[in-house]
Amino acid sequence: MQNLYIILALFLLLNLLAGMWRILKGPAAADRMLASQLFGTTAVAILLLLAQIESLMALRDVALVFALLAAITAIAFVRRNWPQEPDDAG
Amino acid sequence: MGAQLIQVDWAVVLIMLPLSAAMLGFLLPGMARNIGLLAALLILFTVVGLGWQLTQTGVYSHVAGGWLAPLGIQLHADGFSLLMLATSAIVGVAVSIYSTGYFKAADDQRFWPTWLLLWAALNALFLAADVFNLYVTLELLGLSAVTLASLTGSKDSVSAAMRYLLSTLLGSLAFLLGIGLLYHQYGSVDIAILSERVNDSTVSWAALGLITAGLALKTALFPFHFWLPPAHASAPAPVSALLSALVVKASFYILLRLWLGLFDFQQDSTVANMLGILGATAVLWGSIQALRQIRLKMLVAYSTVAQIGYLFLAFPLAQTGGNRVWYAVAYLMLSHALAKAAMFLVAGNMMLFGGHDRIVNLDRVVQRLPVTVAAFGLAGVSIMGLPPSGGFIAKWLLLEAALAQGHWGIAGIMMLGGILAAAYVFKVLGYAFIPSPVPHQAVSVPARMQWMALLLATLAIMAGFVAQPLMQLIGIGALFDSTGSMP
Amino acid sequence: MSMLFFYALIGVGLFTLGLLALVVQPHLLQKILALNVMGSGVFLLLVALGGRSQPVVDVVPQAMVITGIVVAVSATAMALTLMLNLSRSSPGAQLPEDQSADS
Amino acid sequence: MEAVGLWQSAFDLMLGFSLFGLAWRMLFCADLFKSIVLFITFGLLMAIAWVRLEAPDVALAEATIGAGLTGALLMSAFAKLRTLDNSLKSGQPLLPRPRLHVINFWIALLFTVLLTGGLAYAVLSLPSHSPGLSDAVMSQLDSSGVTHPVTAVLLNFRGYDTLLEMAVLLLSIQSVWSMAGMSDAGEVHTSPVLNVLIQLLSPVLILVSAYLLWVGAHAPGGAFQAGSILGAAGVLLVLSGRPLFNLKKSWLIRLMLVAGPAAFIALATLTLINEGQLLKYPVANAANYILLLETLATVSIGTTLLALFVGSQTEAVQQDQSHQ
Repeated sequence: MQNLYIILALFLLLNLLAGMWRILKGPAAADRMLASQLFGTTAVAILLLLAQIESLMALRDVALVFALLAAITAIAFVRRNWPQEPDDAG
Repeated sequence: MGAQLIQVDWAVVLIMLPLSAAMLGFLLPGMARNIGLLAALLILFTVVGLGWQLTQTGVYSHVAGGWLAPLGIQLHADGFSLLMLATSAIVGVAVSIYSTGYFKAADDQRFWPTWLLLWAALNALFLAADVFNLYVTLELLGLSAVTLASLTGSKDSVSAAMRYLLSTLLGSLAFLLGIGLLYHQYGSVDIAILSERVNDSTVSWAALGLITAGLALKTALFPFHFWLPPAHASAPAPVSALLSALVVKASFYILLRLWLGLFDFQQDSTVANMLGILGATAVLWGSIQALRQIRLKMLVAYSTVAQIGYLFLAFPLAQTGGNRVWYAVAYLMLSHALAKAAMFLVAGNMMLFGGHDRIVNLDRVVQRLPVTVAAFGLAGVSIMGLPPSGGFIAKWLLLEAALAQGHWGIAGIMMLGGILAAAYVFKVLGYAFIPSPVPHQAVSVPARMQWMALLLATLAIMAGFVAQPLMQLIGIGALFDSTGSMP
Repeated sequence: MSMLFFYALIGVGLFTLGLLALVVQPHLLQKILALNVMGSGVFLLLVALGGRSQPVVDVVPQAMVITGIVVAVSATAMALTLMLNLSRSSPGAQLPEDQSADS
Repeated sequence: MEAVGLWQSAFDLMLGFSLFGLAWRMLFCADLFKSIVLFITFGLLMAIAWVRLEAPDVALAEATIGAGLTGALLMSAFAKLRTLDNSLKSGQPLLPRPRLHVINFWIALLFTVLLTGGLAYAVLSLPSHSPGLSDAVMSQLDSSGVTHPVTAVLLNFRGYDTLLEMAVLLLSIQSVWSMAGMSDAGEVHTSPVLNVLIQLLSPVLILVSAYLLWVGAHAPGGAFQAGSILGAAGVLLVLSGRPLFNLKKSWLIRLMLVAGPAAFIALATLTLINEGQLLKYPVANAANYILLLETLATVSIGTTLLALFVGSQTEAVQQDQSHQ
């Protein structure tokens, strides 16, 4: 079981790195932002897996905080960067 | 009564007092000035109390939280701490009174809480006996200094403050990495415990390099001085006085304490010689740049770069010169703080008076601001190192050590630095006497601003007359006498 | 066990990489990011090496790092404020590269 | 078990190299917006690294402050910067090339490589096993008033450091207020989706903050983490365009900003008088004192982070430049 969890975590980490390509590539700011949001979700999953592996339940709190705060940068982005630049993708 | 007063934890009060005053000033912006002035006087009184306590009972130490090191944090006060605390208190009170004339009431809430936090950081730093605690005080000190430096809001001051902020943060990070390595090798952040455990190892050398580089950046040792002249010159005059007199000294104080306490495993090393060479370069470079300046405040700021160089000349001399050299350094820190603060206050007066600080256009200020010009002259005597000033005693001791050891190069540099200092001081005084082609409309300068400058300058001279008792006070705890062991 | 040293070395790498960026990159926002990366490097080294005290991890470095993270966010907020002030008076958010002493 | 160790090593190696690679791409790319997004991702990976290093408290702090609030701060500052500087359009190579001469760049690079080598050598010379202060912490944990060692260090064993830390926080807001003026909070837009999201999210955040504060006595959590989540809740409200009252003028806000440091100083003075040592709690009351300190510190940290966010992006105060 332990083995499975860690392999899964590794797979998710790989996934995350593959998503990095979107951040580096863009082209629009929104693409980059969305990719980083996806990372937030992946990170939550990784944390939950690590919580199982290390049987440390406190890590679930970390995952919870992650899930809640992933929104803040996205909202900061939408609020501060989005409206002023409607045709950003061009 | 006396028996009870000797028990009072004056040192702890020195930290709590400015902190509480800063918070009160933050809460009640309208009363910030009065709270600050009251706190300043109380701090001076408390330092006297601590000094009396130290002379009666010797070194003071306090176990914060009741947890002995290495688990807890300890506070420690010896003669060297006392000297720095007293210097800060004297300069602090004078600058506080001066600033009531300088700042308008609207600026009070921006100046006072920050200045009181800076004061708390200084006091906490001089009392710290724990390297991580030193890191926290360094951050508090650096960030408050940057805030004060940006206070005018002009373009120059904002860019200077930005550069200052980046430099001070870089310095702190290097320092933190250094103490992190020390902790992981020796298992403590307490200076006394570390001094017993530190030996000649790779980690010690790495820590020595990181800590020395970080603190040299914060002290503005050549070639890390690039941030200092613009930051000190574009800040409001009372702030410039604080930065040059106290803030750069604080990081040098840490360097000296750690050098004597932790890094004595390399007494005859090339590191000391290298610091000496950088110091010598700073003396020459700073003095020449000072001479070339058009603006008075830039001149005074470059003079600080040069005077910091003198402090580092002591490192090669101390290898065989023994404790006298460190006493000279302590004395130089005191006299330079007083004289340099006086000079910046003078610059502030002249700027207020004429609306500019271009040296060639000073236009007979000597007749119109006699007290201010007298203060500049007296401070200049101490900066040049002429008798009977405090600067003379310090530089004489250093020169004596250099000659006794046959360090002709250092002796020569010191003489040359003195001559250059005389040149830039007299350049200012010369233009103060002659009328300028561009007359300026004069604004009256409040008397307390003039007298505070004169007070500090006079104290810088007076420091030369009380060498014996002062040396005894600095000697409490014998930090300099038994090199290599921290009490 | 050796993984702790690996993380510590990554910490060293982040510290020096940040230092390089701080020196060579002209834009202030990049300099601020560089300082944050340097800080992360130091913190990583501190905490990683605290793991060498098995079976119980040494938590003192962790407490220090939490302190450090708070200092870092305070300093970042200050630096961003200064940067915005600076770019109001002169566009580009850079330090005047050639500081002439007589300005 | 062997296989688990192997896979874990693979995970660690990949995480470590990703951190370095991310930092490299972040610091040496020509698009500031990309840098900021990479920084947020970097914070995410750092938090996972803290978990791997058995430092869940640091992971919590990183997730809230490092990645969350710093990310929001950077994002807002970037938006502001773009309104000031037309050349900063996202997606274009917009930065001036490094001004350094090519030779200087290579000198800097060489110096960096040498420094890295030296530091790495020093790190590798450290003993592979070292108790640090873990024994001292564990042996005194019983008399600290809490059972979670990180909280014991922060609030009791090294409480004096934390006192000064609170002073740093107070200084930061004093500093931002003195450098930039503080008008009312940002622009007011309304967006139905966002508003619903924020209405749902804010109470949850406040609840989680209280939970982390409470749990800090015996598990990862505590004032810094709880406070930063509280701050994040405030930032969300500001971003949603809530008409927050004028922060700088409000006496209540100032009181909340000062509450944490003031509690520390008051308790330090009290213990100095009663026990003879600053912040030395009597063992019987230590738990209560720590809870009190942490609660007030949480309020102050949350308010400070919120005020920093709002304050760092408002217009500079009108200043006269006559006498500098």
